[in-house]
Amino acid sequence: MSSIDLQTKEIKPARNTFTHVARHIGGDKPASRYQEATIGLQPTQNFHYRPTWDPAHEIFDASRSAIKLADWYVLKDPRQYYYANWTITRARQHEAVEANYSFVDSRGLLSRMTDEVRESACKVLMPLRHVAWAGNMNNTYICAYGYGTAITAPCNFHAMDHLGIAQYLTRFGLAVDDPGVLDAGKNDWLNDPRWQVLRRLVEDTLVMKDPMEMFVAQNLALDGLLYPLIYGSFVDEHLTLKGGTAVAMLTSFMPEWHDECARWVDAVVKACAAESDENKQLMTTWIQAWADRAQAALAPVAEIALGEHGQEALAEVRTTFNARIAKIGITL
Amino acid sequence: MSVTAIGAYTHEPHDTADRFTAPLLYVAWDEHMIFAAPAVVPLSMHTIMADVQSKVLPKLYGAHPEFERIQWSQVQWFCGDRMFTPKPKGTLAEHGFGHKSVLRFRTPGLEGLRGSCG
Amino acid sequence: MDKRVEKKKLDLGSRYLALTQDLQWTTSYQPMDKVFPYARYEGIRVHDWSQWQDPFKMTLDVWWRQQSDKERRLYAVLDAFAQNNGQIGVSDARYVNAVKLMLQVFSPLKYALHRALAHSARNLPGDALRIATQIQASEQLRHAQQTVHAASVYNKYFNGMHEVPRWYEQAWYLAPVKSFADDLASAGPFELMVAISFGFETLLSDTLFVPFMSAAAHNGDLSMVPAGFSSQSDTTRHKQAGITLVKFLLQQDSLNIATVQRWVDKWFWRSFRLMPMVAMLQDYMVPKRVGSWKESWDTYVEAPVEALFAELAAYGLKKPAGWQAACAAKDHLSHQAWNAFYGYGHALAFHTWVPGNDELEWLDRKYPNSFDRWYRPRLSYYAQCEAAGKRFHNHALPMQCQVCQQPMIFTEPGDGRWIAYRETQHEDESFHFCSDQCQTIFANEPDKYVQAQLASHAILQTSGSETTENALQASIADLGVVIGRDNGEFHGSEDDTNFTLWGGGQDMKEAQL
Amino acid sequence: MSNVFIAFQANEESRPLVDAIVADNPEAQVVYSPGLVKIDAPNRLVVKRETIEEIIGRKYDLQELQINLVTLSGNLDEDDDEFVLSWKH
Repeated sequence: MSSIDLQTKEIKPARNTFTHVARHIGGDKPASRYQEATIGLQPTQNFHYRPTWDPAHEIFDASRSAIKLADWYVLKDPRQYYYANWTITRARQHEAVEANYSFVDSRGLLSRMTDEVRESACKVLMPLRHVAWAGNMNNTYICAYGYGTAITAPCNFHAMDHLGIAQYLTRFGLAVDDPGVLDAGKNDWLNDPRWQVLRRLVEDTLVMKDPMEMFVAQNLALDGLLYPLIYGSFVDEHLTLKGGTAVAMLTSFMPEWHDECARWVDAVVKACAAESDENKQLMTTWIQAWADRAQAALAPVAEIALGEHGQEALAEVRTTFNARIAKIGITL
Repeated sequence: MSVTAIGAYTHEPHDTADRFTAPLLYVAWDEHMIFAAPAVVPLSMHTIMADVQSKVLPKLYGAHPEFERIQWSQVQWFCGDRMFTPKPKGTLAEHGFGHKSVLRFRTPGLEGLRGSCG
Repeated sequence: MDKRVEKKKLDLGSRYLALTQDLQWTTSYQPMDKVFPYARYEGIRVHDWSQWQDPFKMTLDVWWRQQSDKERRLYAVLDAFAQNNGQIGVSDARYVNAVKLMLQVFSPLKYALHRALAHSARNLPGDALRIATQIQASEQLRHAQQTVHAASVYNKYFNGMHEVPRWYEQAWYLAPVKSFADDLASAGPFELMVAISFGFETLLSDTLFVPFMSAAAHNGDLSMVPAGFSSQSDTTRHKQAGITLVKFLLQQDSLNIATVQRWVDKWFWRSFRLMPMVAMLQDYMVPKRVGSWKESWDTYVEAPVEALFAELAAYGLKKPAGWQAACAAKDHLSHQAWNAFYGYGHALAFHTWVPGNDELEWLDRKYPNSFDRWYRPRLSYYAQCEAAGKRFHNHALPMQCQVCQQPMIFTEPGDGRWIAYRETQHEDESFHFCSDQCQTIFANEPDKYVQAQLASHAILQTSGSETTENALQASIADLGVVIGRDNGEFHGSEDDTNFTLWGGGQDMKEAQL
Repeated sequence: MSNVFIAFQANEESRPLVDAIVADNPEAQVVYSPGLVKIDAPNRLVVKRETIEEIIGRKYDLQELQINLVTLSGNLDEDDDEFVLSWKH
């Protein structure tokens, strides 16, 4: 045998992926990092102790939700996020935000904005810091008490995203005004009657128990109406026309983020509904109820933002939302 | 003390005697830790000590090179911490054993591989 | 007011406060007690949440930037490792068993921490702490996932890694880890913060992620090492959070002191009872040695913990109740663990072996007080049996501690002769423990620990048989572990022969020449 | 008197950090092991932004040091200019 033969040693893999992953993806074939980092990560049985905070359930317990799925790993994230690619995506988006801040700064765009635009932007955006905070709380809740890593991991990322948004809004406020603007926003959130319907809704979501209903209420119904209304109708259309391009630039993360996440949210709802008529019925009821409530809660906010055109804009947003739901296969 | 919990927090133990085909006896040969931990064996408490010595222990420890050198008359027996003198015809129950008791025996002069308790 | 003045950049501290505080409000449409339903039942009193701040002052923009920077580097290394068949570049295929343990133990453990922290991160009623906890929860998921990714390439070529979730849930020898994780997850939001950030991460996590990782680097593992170091940089923040949290709780109300002390006692010991595996990783499972477990303990546990508690004394906190016993165990821990795992080698999902002669000499040098006296004779005996073609197996079902669920392999503190037995009668039932500390933990919360599903007992309940001879091995086989391929003796195993066939370890050997 | 310590991954990026720490902390002891560089100092150790900037010849944000940080012991106090580890007893 020549020495060259000795060099060519065949290094053959014994398997392409983990057995539990192979079971889910239809056989032993190369699996993605998303699949290997997600499927089967959460333990499902043999829990030693009942939670002291919820002795009626196991630590991880699918019965915390009324949604029933034979396999909770059908709730795939089309973005295929695991921590690394999620955080890399967000860092890239953050670089864009920084670039926008630099641009706005270097061109003096903020100082060219009228007081009216600045005040209007703050009036609408500052109370939303608190809405984003609740989104953070609620998605952390789903991460803690939801079932299966396929839903709980992206909810963790989504919670952090909401916190990022709360901090972006804070930074925006500090960039365009003095720190008192944060207090003013909080004061409106707590006391201005026009924010109270929304605050009531938000506080009601904070005490919900079913993690999947919370997913629908927060991520689909509320955010699904709020983001298009605020960052579409108000910031991108209304403020931009009035010379508030800087506001759009400094909040560009939010609409981009919402578009991205909507695909995931829809996939989750669709997969739940596809499993059974019972699930579909539940989803339909939840979406209907929470979207109606969210729309009603956003009505006075739309008025703060868009004045007399507020209701029209909100109605348009709702029509688009209903079309989105129809695409999932749910008729309201 | 009781568990600090948000509501009532009491649970059945998982290993009461009724859940096994026979009560559980823990068995250990002191100073012989190639058998790293005491063994769990389901064993009727009516088993007599002579059978424990001649049937149960050889199965568990017969592989040890010192086992055949044991002088059974010299062996010290313990039920938990309590030393006792076994009656060959006496049952485990009669010697105070019950579900989840520990039976230990010590063999003076035999202290494991090269005296290492191995 | 003129809003057009140029704004000065906020300093780090002010920026952190502005971005972190005051997002929360006192709810009025729903009572605060419903929004934070778990804030009170543990009896912790907090009067002013603003007194707690993240020592690293982390905000999300900075976090995303930093973490993505770490991840880009890490995954570039993992990609390169996979592309270049890095798995055959490790020192020796025995090393891969360390990767198996990392995957079997630490990925699930980190995952459990992730979910448990999410529970705290939703329920702690202070903004700053909750945010730091959320970041921590997220990073624990990072660590769980990157451990899987780092092991992924090894899994393709080596056995003992292919079905970890089932093994973690049910394998008898992983029960101490699962019971630890379940204990955490069933605790309230305050206790589990003290448990994770302080008990586990502050007091003990360095031993695994610093000296062991350094040893792994020495063995050519360019996959797990960057993941380990990278994750420990996150943990450094968690540790600081843990220390400041404990101080904060102690300062907020003197009535908290007794509770925090009890948690510190409990979770130090619970964490310490995970250390046998870490200890044997370092002393037995890395073929090329850097330092011993005992040295790691001295450098990364004993010295910093003594320093830390000298400071905490002013806050009314004493060293954990098990501190002396834990320090006394440093001469014995790794040897007792490897001795047990070697004996139960037919019922694991990794390989075991008797160290080579030069390794035995190394162990003797590192453990002059204990190795030759107690442990070398056992290893020599195993080697002798093996040479005679009759590898030693311990077929017995092990008696386990009711609390930590470790097999009862531990001797009395500082001694190598007598196995420690502790027993408690509770409601006419006997319960057994490996140590004073586990017995105390039980005494404090018996209704929690009577629930434990001890693996040896569960095996007897399901098999229902009176013969226990092969029960332990059968229980592992039921979980998809292939007997002899995934476990048993390393020498002559498929891992061993493949590695040799692939020319594995050559680079290392050449480098040494 | 107890030691504080800080450890970094041993790589090119850590080198100026280690140099800066040694320059600013005369009592610091540097210990190298595979993949790792650990620096011990009695009671207190300071990392100064200015010193690092002098060494690398560019602006430096102290939060960057977390990229290669592996572990530390001691209480941390951080602002824009200094990253200080200390024991207070």
